Amino acid sequence: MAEIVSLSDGIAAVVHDGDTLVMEGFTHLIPFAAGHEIIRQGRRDLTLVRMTPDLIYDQLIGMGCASKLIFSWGGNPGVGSLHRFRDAVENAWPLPIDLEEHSHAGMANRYLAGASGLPFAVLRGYVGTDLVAQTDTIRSITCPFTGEVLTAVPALSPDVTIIHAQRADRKGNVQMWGILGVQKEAVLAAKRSLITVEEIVDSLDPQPQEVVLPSFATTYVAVAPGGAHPSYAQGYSLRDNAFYTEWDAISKDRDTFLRWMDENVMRRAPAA
Amino acid sequence: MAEIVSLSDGIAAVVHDGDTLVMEGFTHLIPFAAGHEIIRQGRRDLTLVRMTPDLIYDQLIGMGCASKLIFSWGGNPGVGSLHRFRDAVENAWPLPIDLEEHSHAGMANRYLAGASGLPFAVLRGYVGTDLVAQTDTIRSITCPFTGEVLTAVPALSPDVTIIHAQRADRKGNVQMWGILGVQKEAVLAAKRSLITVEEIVDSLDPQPQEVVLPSFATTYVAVAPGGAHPSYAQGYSLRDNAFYTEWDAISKDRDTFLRWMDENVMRRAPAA
Amino acid sequence: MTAAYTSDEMMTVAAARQLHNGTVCFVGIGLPSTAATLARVTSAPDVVLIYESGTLGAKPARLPLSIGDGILAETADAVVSVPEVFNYWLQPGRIDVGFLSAAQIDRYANINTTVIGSDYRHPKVRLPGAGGAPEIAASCREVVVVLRQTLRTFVDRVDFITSVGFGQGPGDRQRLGLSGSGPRVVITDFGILTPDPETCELTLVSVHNGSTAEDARAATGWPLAVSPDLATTDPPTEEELTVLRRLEATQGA
Amino acid sequence: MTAAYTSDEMMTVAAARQLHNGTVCFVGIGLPSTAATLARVTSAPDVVLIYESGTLGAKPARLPLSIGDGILAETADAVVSVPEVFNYWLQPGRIDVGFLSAAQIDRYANINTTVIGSDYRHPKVRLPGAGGAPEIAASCREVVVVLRQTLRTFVDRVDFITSVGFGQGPGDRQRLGLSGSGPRVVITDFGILTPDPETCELTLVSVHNGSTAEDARAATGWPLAVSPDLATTDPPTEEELTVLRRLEATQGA
Repeated sequence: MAEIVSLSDGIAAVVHDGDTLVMEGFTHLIPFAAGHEIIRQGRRDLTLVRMTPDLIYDQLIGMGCASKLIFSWGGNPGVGSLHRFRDAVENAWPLPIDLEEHSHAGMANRYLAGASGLPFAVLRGYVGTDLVAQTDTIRSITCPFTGEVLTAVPALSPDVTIIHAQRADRKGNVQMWGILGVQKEAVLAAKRSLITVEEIVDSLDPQPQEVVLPSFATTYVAVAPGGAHPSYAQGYSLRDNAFYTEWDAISKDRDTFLRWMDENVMRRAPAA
Repeated sequence: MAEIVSLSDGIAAVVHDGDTLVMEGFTHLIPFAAGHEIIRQGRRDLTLVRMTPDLIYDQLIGMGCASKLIFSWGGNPGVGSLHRFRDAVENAWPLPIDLEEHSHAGMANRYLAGASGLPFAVLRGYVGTDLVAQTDTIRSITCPFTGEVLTAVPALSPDVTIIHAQRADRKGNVQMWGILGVQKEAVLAAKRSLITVEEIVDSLDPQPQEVVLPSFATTYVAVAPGGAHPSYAQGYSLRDNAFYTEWDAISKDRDTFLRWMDENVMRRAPAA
Repeated sequence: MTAAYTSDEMMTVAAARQLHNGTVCFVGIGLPSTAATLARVTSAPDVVLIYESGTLGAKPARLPLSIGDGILAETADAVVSVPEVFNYWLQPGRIDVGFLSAAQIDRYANINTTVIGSDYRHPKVRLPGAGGAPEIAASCREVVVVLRQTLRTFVDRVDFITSVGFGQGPGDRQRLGLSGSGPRVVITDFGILTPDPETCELTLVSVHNGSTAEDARAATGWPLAVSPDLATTDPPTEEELTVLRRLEATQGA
Repeated sequence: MTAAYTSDEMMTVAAARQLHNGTVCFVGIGLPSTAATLARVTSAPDVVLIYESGTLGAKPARLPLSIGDGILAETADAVVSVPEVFNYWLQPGRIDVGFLSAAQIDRYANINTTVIGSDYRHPKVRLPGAGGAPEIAASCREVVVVLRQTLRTFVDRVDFITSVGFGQGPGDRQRLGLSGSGPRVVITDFGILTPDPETCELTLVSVHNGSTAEDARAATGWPLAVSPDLATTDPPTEEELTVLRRLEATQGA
């Protein structure tokens, strides 16, 4: 059963140097508060995994937490480039970063295989693209019934997955709704998990389009109101679109970026 | 986009002699009215597919509509045997029936592969069981990354899938909720589909645990109020448990069975 | 004074006692469903019941009419599709206990629910088939089996291995690559059997009040091993019996 | 009299006209999202919009801030997981039109959104990457591409094939086993290009009002073929322009 802990205790318990770390959220419910706590706790040498690495991964990469990125689309959605990500890839600043690059379909199926306890997934994908030559984790597989050749990708089974959700009950059952991306699969694929929530409530009234993660399937739950900002939590907050635009200027310059991180992340007291 | 038709027109359009036919429903939302119409229309030589062939397949088999059954659990849930199914297997009455037997996990994955446009699915299953020797559609497959040997099953891509759902809107979007088994996968795996519904409404107010099948993903929708009887339609009707028990006596004897079918199915006017 | 009870009631009560608060249990069709409901309503209100119909954390207050009863969906923490319940929940080994019944069981706790008779194509009796059992038996951390003990059900070798217990004996599960540890206990109307830690052979470790090891032996199609520390099962408590009878009386109501 | 408009507006309007009532469209990130919203709000209210975020049948009345905007979930017929949108909806070929943008496109309509420069490990510019595009380009019945036409974007050979158009020419899609028929049309700020039925080479078939074939040629990194029946694109209607401007003015509001 999931244990309810503080955000800082939860991060300390689940994220260690050298871990393979997943933080998912498809524009919606991105676990920014958790990411900031990882930066404050000074984690290093992380293999970051995420379909859509955006601002929070830009921050982790720019602060030198990551040595590798497994991903399928790294941009500032609706704005443009991720400058810290590009600076790491193009100029190895602050550290070189190793890339393992996939498509969304491939990444989604890698999580699906992980959640299913299988070593690989099968899909129709990648054929004819230059990704095949750059990525060792794209191979072919032959159907034992028809002889057709398809694509295989290995399961993702991260050390830890962190997501943000709308709420949990006191037993640690987590409820989320709206656009949910691969969050459920990412949690089920992981050895350990931490879910930050807007609030803890007595009972989880049903919501349209909801997904409930039963308490027995997760490790920790931590309350982090507004923990998805500047992304949004449907029913709780709106996307801070201005911040996504501002991030372009903040992150373009290394010093501006470091100053912003110092003021807005490093000097903030960890959540109680 | 799905077309809204009468039940009899819909069945005539989608079910032909020799077809591979899926009717799904896991205790809940079993499409009995559609099955009865298939019997009245005198279809023959069907390959029936269903995880849990129960009373409606017992009736189809007993009336001589089927030449083959692909399944994973054939019983009268909570009561006992399916006597028409047993009579076909044990005594070839009224016709011999060929069996292709799987486990639930295998059948579910076969539908999943069909819905996904893949020729096969991979699972951990069947190993050590005597099913492997009896069923040609269970094979092994090797992970191209780890070398681990797993089980493969071929996709189910039936000619037609029929399910019952709570309701549809006038554009043919179908809404169902409660226990939904493999209905969605079975519809998406099929070349053609027919969904019978309790009613057609102006708009589909969200329901907890709902699944909506968009109109573009299905072929026909037909109104058949009470079309799941004696199974139930959550929010519309309760399970007629007494009938499941009575079926045991009705179906045990060939003549009693034929008389019952004549009175209760063959002589009933097809739904308008 | 203890109330009179039937051997079936004793069996169900003994099976229910296998489940505890926090245990995540995959509930098979038939007898296990009654025992699981009894456990949840009495001693284990926080047992997590999962059904192959896709209901996770169902809390039935009456006996479900089937494993697809609406009460399971209405009271569940989550309802998922059947592919999901097998792929995301059962297959990766998230389930503590798989709770199964059987038409036949053998000395190595292999289970048959497919056919009676040696010819699969021309069976003496065609049974319902596998359902979820093969993968429940393979992937749950451990398995609890509940069935009535007779010479027809307790056979030296099952006519058809639908679900693997310990195969042909020690080491077979590992050789087959099955992730769960297999049957931990078999509950019958005569007593309780567990696999011998060395031979994997089912061994009578407890008899229910009113039964003897000889009764159990006489209902077993192989020379049944009996534990030197044979216990007597605690009879049903007043509460267990009252609740069980209330549950059964209101079935279908 | 027609209102003045920009070439970007003309491009978006021309792209929106590619969608019709009943068309099932998988909407890629960026320019396609604007065009798809415009189409739905003007001429094609019954277009079915699908986003890789898992929203099926979304009906945005304003421009989504991203393909994961809450308005897509709130107005969708169904919201599914990302694995499901790719596996159940895109992969089997249920989608009529895949609507994509690109950083580079070549004469065979192959698309690059990965890196600029010839060395993948040490790129001149690191672009966002593939996202959903490779499988959208492979599996949709046909593909519509919208992007601005410059010597940097219209190149003889893309630096990296992220998503396959026609590969190296005729027959390549069939050889690769791609189920969709590939790019049907490319809409730019200069005009409209379609693949030649024989050579698969992108050919200018229409120029927007105010542009010439020479303008388009000058913005193309290979000797651009021009159709002998070169048309002129109908300028934006009053309604198209009004709605597009209202949509863009309220973005983020």
